[in-house]
Amino acid sequence: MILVYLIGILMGGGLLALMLGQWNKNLSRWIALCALSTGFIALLFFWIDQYRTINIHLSNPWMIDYRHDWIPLFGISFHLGIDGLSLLLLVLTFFLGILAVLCSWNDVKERVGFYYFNLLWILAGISGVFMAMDLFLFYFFWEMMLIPMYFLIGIWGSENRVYAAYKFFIFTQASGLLMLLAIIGLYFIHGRNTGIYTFNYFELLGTAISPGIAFWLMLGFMIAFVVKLPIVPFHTWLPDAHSEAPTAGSLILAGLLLKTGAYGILRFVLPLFPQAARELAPWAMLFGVIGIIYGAILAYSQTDLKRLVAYTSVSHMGFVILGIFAFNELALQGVVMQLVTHAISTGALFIMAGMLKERLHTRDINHMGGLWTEMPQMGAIAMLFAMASLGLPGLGNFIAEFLILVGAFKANVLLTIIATIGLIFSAIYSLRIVQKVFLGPSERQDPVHDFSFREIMVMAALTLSIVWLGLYPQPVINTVKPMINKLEYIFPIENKNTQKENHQATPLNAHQYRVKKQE
Amino acid sequence: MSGNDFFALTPLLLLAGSSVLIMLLIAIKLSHRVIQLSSLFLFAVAFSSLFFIQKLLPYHIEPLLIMDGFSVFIMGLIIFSSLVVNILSYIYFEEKEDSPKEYYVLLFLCTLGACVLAVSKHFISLFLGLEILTVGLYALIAYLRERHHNIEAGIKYLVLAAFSSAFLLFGMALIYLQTGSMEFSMIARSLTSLQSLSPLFLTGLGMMLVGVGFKLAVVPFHMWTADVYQGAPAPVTAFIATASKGGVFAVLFRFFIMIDGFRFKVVMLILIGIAIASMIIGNLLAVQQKNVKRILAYSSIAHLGYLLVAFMPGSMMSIKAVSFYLIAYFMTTLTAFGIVTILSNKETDAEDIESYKALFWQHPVLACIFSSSLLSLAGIPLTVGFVGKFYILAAGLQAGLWVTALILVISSVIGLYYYLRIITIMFAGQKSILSEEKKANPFFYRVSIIALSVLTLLIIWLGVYPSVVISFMEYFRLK
Amino acid sequence: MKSSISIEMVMLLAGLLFVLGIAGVIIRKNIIFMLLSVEVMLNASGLAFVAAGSRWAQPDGQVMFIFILAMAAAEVSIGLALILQIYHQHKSLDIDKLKEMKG
Amino acid sequence: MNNLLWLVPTLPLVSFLILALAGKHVSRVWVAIIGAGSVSLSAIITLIIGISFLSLPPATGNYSQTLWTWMQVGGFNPKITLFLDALSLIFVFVITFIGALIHIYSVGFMADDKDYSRFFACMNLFVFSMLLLVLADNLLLLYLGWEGVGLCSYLLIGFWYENPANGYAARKAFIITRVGDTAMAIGLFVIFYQFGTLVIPDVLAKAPILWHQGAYMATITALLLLAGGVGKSAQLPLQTWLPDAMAGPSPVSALIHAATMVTAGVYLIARMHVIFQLSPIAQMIVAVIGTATLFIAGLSALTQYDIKRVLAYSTISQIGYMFLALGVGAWTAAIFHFVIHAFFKALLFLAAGAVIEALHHEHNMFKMGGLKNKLPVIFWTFLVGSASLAALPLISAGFYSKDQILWYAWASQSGNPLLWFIALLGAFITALYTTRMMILVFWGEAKTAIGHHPGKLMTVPLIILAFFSLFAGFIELPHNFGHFTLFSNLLHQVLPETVLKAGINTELQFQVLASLSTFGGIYLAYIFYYKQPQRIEKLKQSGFAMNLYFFWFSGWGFDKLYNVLIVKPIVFIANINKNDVVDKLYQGITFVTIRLYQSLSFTQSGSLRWYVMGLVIGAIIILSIQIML
Amino acid sequence: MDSVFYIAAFVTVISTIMVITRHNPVHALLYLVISLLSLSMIFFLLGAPFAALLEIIIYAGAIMVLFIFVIMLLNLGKETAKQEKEWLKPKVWIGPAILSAILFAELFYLIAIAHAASYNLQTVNPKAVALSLFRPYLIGVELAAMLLMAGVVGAAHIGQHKKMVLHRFLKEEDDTL
Repeated sequence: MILVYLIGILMGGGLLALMLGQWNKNLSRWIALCALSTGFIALLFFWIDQYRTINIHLSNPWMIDYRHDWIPLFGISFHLGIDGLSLLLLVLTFFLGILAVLCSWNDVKERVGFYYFNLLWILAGISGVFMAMDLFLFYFFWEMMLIPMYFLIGIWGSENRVYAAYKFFIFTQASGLLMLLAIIGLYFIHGRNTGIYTFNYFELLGTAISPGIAFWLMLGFMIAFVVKLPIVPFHTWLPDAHSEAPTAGSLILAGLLLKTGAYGILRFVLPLFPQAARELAPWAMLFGVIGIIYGAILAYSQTDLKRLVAYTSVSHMGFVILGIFAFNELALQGVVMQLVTHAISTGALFIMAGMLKERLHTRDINHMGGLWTEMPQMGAIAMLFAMASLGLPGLGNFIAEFLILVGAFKANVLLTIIATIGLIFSAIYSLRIVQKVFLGPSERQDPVHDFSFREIMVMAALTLSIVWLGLYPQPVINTVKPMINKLEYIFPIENKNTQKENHQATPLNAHQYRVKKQE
Repeated sequence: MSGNDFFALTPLLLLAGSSVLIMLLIAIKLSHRVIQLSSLFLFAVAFSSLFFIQKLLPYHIEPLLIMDGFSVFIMGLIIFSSLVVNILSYIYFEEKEDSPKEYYVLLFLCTLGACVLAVSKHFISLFLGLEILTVGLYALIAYLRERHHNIEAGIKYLVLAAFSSAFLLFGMALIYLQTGSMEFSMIARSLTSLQSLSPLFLTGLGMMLVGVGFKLAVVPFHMWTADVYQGAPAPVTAFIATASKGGVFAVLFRFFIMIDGFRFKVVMLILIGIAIASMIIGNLLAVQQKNVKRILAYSSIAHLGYLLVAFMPGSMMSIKAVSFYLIAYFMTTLTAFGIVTILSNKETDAEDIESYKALFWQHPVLACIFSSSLLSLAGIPLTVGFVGKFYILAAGLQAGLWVTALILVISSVIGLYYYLRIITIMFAGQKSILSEEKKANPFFYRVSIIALSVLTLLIIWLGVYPSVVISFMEYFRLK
Repeated sequence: MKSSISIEMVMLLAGLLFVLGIAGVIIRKNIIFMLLSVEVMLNASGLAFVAAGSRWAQPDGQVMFIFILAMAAAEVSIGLALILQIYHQHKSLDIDKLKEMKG
Repeated sequence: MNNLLWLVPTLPLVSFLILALAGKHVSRVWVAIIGAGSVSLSAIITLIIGISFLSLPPATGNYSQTLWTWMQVGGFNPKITLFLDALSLIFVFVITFIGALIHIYSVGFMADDKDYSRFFACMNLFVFSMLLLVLADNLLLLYLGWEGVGLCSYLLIGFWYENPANGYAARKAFIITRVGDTAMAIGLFVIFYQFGTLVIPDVLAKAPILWHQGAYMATITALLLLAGGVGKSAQLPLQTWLPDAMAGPSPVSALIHAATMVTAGVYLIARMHVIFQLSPIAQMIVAVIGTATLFIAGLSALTQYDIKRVLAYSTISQIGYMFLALGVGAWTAAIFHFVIHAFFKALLFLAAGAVIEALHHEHNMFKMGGLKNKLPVIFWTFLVGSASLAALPLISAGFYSKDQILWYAWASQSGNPLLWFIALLGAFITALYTTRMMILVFWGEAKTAIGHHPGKLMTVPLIILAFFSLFAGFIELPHNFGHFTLFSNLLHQVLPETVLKAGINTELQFQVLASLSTFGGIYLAYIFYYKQPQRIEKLKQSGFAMNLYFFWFSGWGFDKLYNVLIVKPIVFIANINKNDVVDKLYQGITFVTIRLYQSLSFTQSGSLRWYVMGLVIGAIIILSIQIML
Repeated sequence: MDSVFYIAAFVTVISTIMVITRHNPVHALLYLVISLLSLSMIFFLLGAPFAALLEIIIYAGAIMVLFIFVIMLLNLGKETAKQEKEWLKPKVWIGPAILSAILFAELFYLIAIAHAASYNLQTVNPKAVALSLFRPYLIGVELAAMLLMAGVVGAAHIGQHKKMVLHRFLKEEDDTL
């Protein structure tokens, strides 16, 4: 039941913020903040209590499950359930949500109620995506998180926000509709095989589909997730959306919306179409590597700070795809780490870009320079997160990238070597950010104030989490281990050094996924 | 004409009777307000009469009419939409015309025509229903004689409608010649006897498709739509977009179900061609359109294309899909045109897209209603439009129409663009401080807003929890 | 008065009249001529119906013809009323003057 | 005693955290105390551990202390464990001892700099990561230290950030070392998949079993590790960053770019010597790289006018000697030369720093001169350092370490005469540029006035270092000097003996040849720069000499080569593709849609006749479909 | 008997072509009346005497008269003829003519291949028509009434036009007709 409360808090909080928004501005801010923090604390307690019993039942990754009929005629049910991966991403959603609210505290002046309404409903949509265990419900939340984000970019963005909002909405909506076709196709094939027509994820898992159709259905799903997780040919919406979105918007966009793409692949594409996924693997890895190199080169040439950071996240997401389609435990753990650490490091960079825009009223790095003298604290933090984004060991991103590369090395040596060369490019663009913005001669006359207390709190939270993940990532790895073992179970190609006995990838039927009734 | 016949025909009789009653009221020079309220009351009575005849169904009134679940459902929809049009038309005509009396008579007659279409199972009743509807519409379209292009739209509609009715008649004559009877069931019986499709029947069917195609404004015959929608008064446009298309689609559906036209590959090919063409061209025509009425016209062409996609499989699923989509389409189009009606004032209709600038900050309620209806037209979740589109895709994919489903998706993405354009313009700009101009009659203004907000709540509620209507739909089996 | 006219010939005549009506509507610029041509087309379909009725020796064809007449009458009355209005407003019946709504 | 081990790296880390977080609010005195104090404390602890290690050597030959498991993913579970054996003891000793001295020196040197706390924070972070590098027991932790050191060198080279040139030099250093690190990372992957673990002892134990001598995989792994080393130690292909790294303050150059960081490559190769031994080809490549680098760097040093760049090229050249020693299998000689070189190069840099500060930041040697009697302490310590650098026979420590390398270059199993001859030539050139530097800086008439004399804090470390540069050589005497080889006995616990060629004649001739080349170099420099300066003028006229001069001055044109080969193309591609050619694809789609819209809206011409014709065309299409099918 | 049918058919076709091609609306109208008469002749031959009579009375009688009435009201005569003359140049009507020719060819082909056999036609006397009109199709008749009512109400409303009484500054309308 906690799951429904989580979404309920967010939606309710949003509505309340909208209602009270007209009367006084900062009331809606506080509502948003306490809605998010209660959700966050509840999740933390849940995580801690789950963590104790994590390795007892390694075989069943599902922690909690809530099901209620919605449209029985179609077999659609309001079915929420989380396992290690979803729990982790939920904690991340609420954490970044709190930061988003904090960093747009006095940044938004007009229509504040509607702003927080949109913010909270995006988060509700995202947490819904992470929890949905019914394909229809998944699609429902997948679309639901678009509209508020469209409004957020469209109303509170900067110069050509309208164009960016259009591009964002149409890209995701078009690919989402293709996914809807794939979902309905799967629904009917399952119905024809087994006679029961349902959208329930667990029943659909075992559907036997002929390879030809399975490939097309898998492509239908993949297109939606590949556009969301920007892979090179479909990434052009990201830089526009980021450079025009307000700070909180681009924080959520980079931190969470990109993760829904990766989550979708891990949750739906791999388990539902194992054979087709294996066929697609070499291509996907190739596109991942192209993404890494292309994103890095483009990041190098940008002058708009937010566009630059957007291209860096395109490059980092290239690693994610590389890791997912390497199909071994190391790479998948690396992927999950990358999702979490990328969210934190790119989120921090975006917050700082927002702060710089608020202080200098420009995003063009050619007009910045020598800010270290006036803002040493921000300089130091920016240096730390630039180092994180280039994968300095001791910070979270290194663990993620190293695991991905080690895992991918076994699957495809050549691509991994090119990906490692990508690390050099990441060093080039990260150092360029620090050099252009903070170092060099300062030609500014008007004084610029350094961090306020609120900003220090935000930055401290982010720094602590990135360093903690860098030095002791074990809690994250353990939380996701059952889920990854389950995936391993599907893809047991001859990985020598894993102790588990190899056996043929038989399709899993419903009872193997025994759903543990929690309440 | 036994007692039961009369009882079964109460809705039609009520509509005909009330048109005559309204004429009497006009004769004794009553005010516009009284006439409007009485017509509202009579519509409500007709709508409730539908519930009384439930127990009689399915009832055959040989040889012309058939009252079964599906026809009652369609009649309910048509009367509901004319009721909403009636509510909206008061403020529209109160400002533009000193005393618009004949309007309500014609509105009753058109509703009668559409209902006759819904219940007909014979060529004669089909033809008569269609003609009452069309002739009534001639006058309604050209109602505001001097004002902005009404006459031009009227003459265009008249010539084209007569032209297409001639086609329809010629087609019917050919089919009558081939099969020897004008009743759908008899035609079906004679068809089963001969295996291959005789060319005469095929040409007849083709010619009928031209006539029906014109009324449904599907692609090859869609060119009149934009001009008539723009020219006609806003409530009349709402009526054309919903009731007239609904009635014609119902009779086409009944005709194809009875003669099981789905097995003729040629006809199906033509229908698929029409559906795909109208989906793509309908959406493309509206991409950079500056006039809101014309955008809604082109989007209604596209929506008919979607409806045809669900129509083609002809399976049980497609009946449910068509019915649900009709509900969704009716409600959303009524709301959209309702907003256009409310926003138009004495001189100009709210046609130009610029007149919607910063609407969100001046009239937040109206803007919310309009954006929810636009999102429902676009098929975004949380709205009934999405569930309708999902239903259609399900029906289409069940019959394996993969290509049409893909084109549906692509064209609805193009559609997304111009719906979003309107929403963006509503959000752009600042809260202008120009004074709120006093509405001529605040009471009716508020009534229409309440009506529209009820419709919007329905859109959202059905979007989130559609199973109550879907189970209700089980009840309307088509024989 | 038995006569063995083959129905085919009558239908061809109806088709020809129908097509002439269509040609009339397309070619002529004056609205009155358009209405006239539409009347011709309706007449052609009336003929087709009567021919079909006589082929099956059923009165349905003529019943349908009567209803076509009714429809034609109603349509012409409104058409002419519109023509009066157009003439009153535009002082000419040329259809190409009524082109304001486009795009 | 090994539970004290974790204190050694944590002290600099703690002081880094204090200075970084609270740097602003702490007075300069306290900053100096925390900064220099922490490194000195860890030096003292190292001494204690060293003494206990030497007095009663532990059974397994190493102290090991596991702090926590870094991560545990399937078969891959690296732990944070500190591992001290003879090799890392020497390195830790050098890092902490010289580090402490340099910290004390920089307390004086950086006294008037406004970013005082930031400087000490970065220096402490550097010491911490270098210690982590040498104390790591698994390659991942080593990699962490490896990158940490790279980061600190970036921070410290770009310390004076106002001048963009420093920023550029810092980025150049980081990126070039990053190229090496990437190669090393790939090496790590190969090792992980070959042996299933990254713990160094296990890898070295399994390597001979899994690979036969000269195995293909062994060569690849060795070359990858070598690439990593080459990047960090500024050897041949990736050496262009070190001369530019002189943009940082002098203590930084002393600590990072002379004593410790640049020798990380040497440590790595020494630590993974089993793999190199398994592939003779790789070992030969190491030697060749070493020799080529020492020759090129030597000649470039000859033509520099900036005192710090001379020392930078000389460092590259001396590390070239160490690589040569490693290449020919003289493991202990390389480490011995590393220790000695650390002392005298740190001394030279610190002294050069003092000279520059005294002459109001004047770097050009031709503008100095006549400092012999003005700055006596600096002069004498500088003289001792250069003597050791030029390997003055018998008295300077440099002679003993370099002579050993020259001897093994010929005598060792895989040594050959060509390598030896080039090394000898290198020694001659070293002597040449060292003397040139001495004469230009200290002799001749004074061109710029003295600013202020270096304080006590700066001169004491110089004197200590001068003492070691002279007497440190005696712990490892050549065979024919009384067989006193204390240093290599210690190292032979970890590194293998050097196998000599059979029937080799006595070492004496080689020592005589080496001293002859040193004296020749000194004499030639004395003639050219002191006795007859007009000879140089004559040289300047001949075109060929000037071309050669500029060629050597620009570091044999490597900078230009990389610029043209790599930097220009990438920057060009990036700039032309600034707004993302893939976007054109989507702009194309919108263009097509709008073009379609315009053509379709043209059909809505508004004329009724056109609509009727549309209707008729529709009818025709339907009927023709029916006819055709 | 067939010869009578062919003559009537020929007269109908020629007069319909004349309707389309004449410039003067009155001439066109008269030709249309002729074609209606010949059509009623064909009806008679087809054994539908009631339809033939209706054709003459209602169609030729009422609707055509209505047309003439409107033409006279607007006295369109001469200048519409002139206007139509310079409009109907070959360049204009060739395209539509070809279109309708194609349509006719298709219709002709489709009807011709049906080769329906010729049947001996019985006449359907008016009594049978009246019986079927008022027994099975009674509702149809009532709906036709509704249809005519719609026509009347519509025509009445649209026909009303306000005569502009133009005061210098006050535009005031009064309701006539």
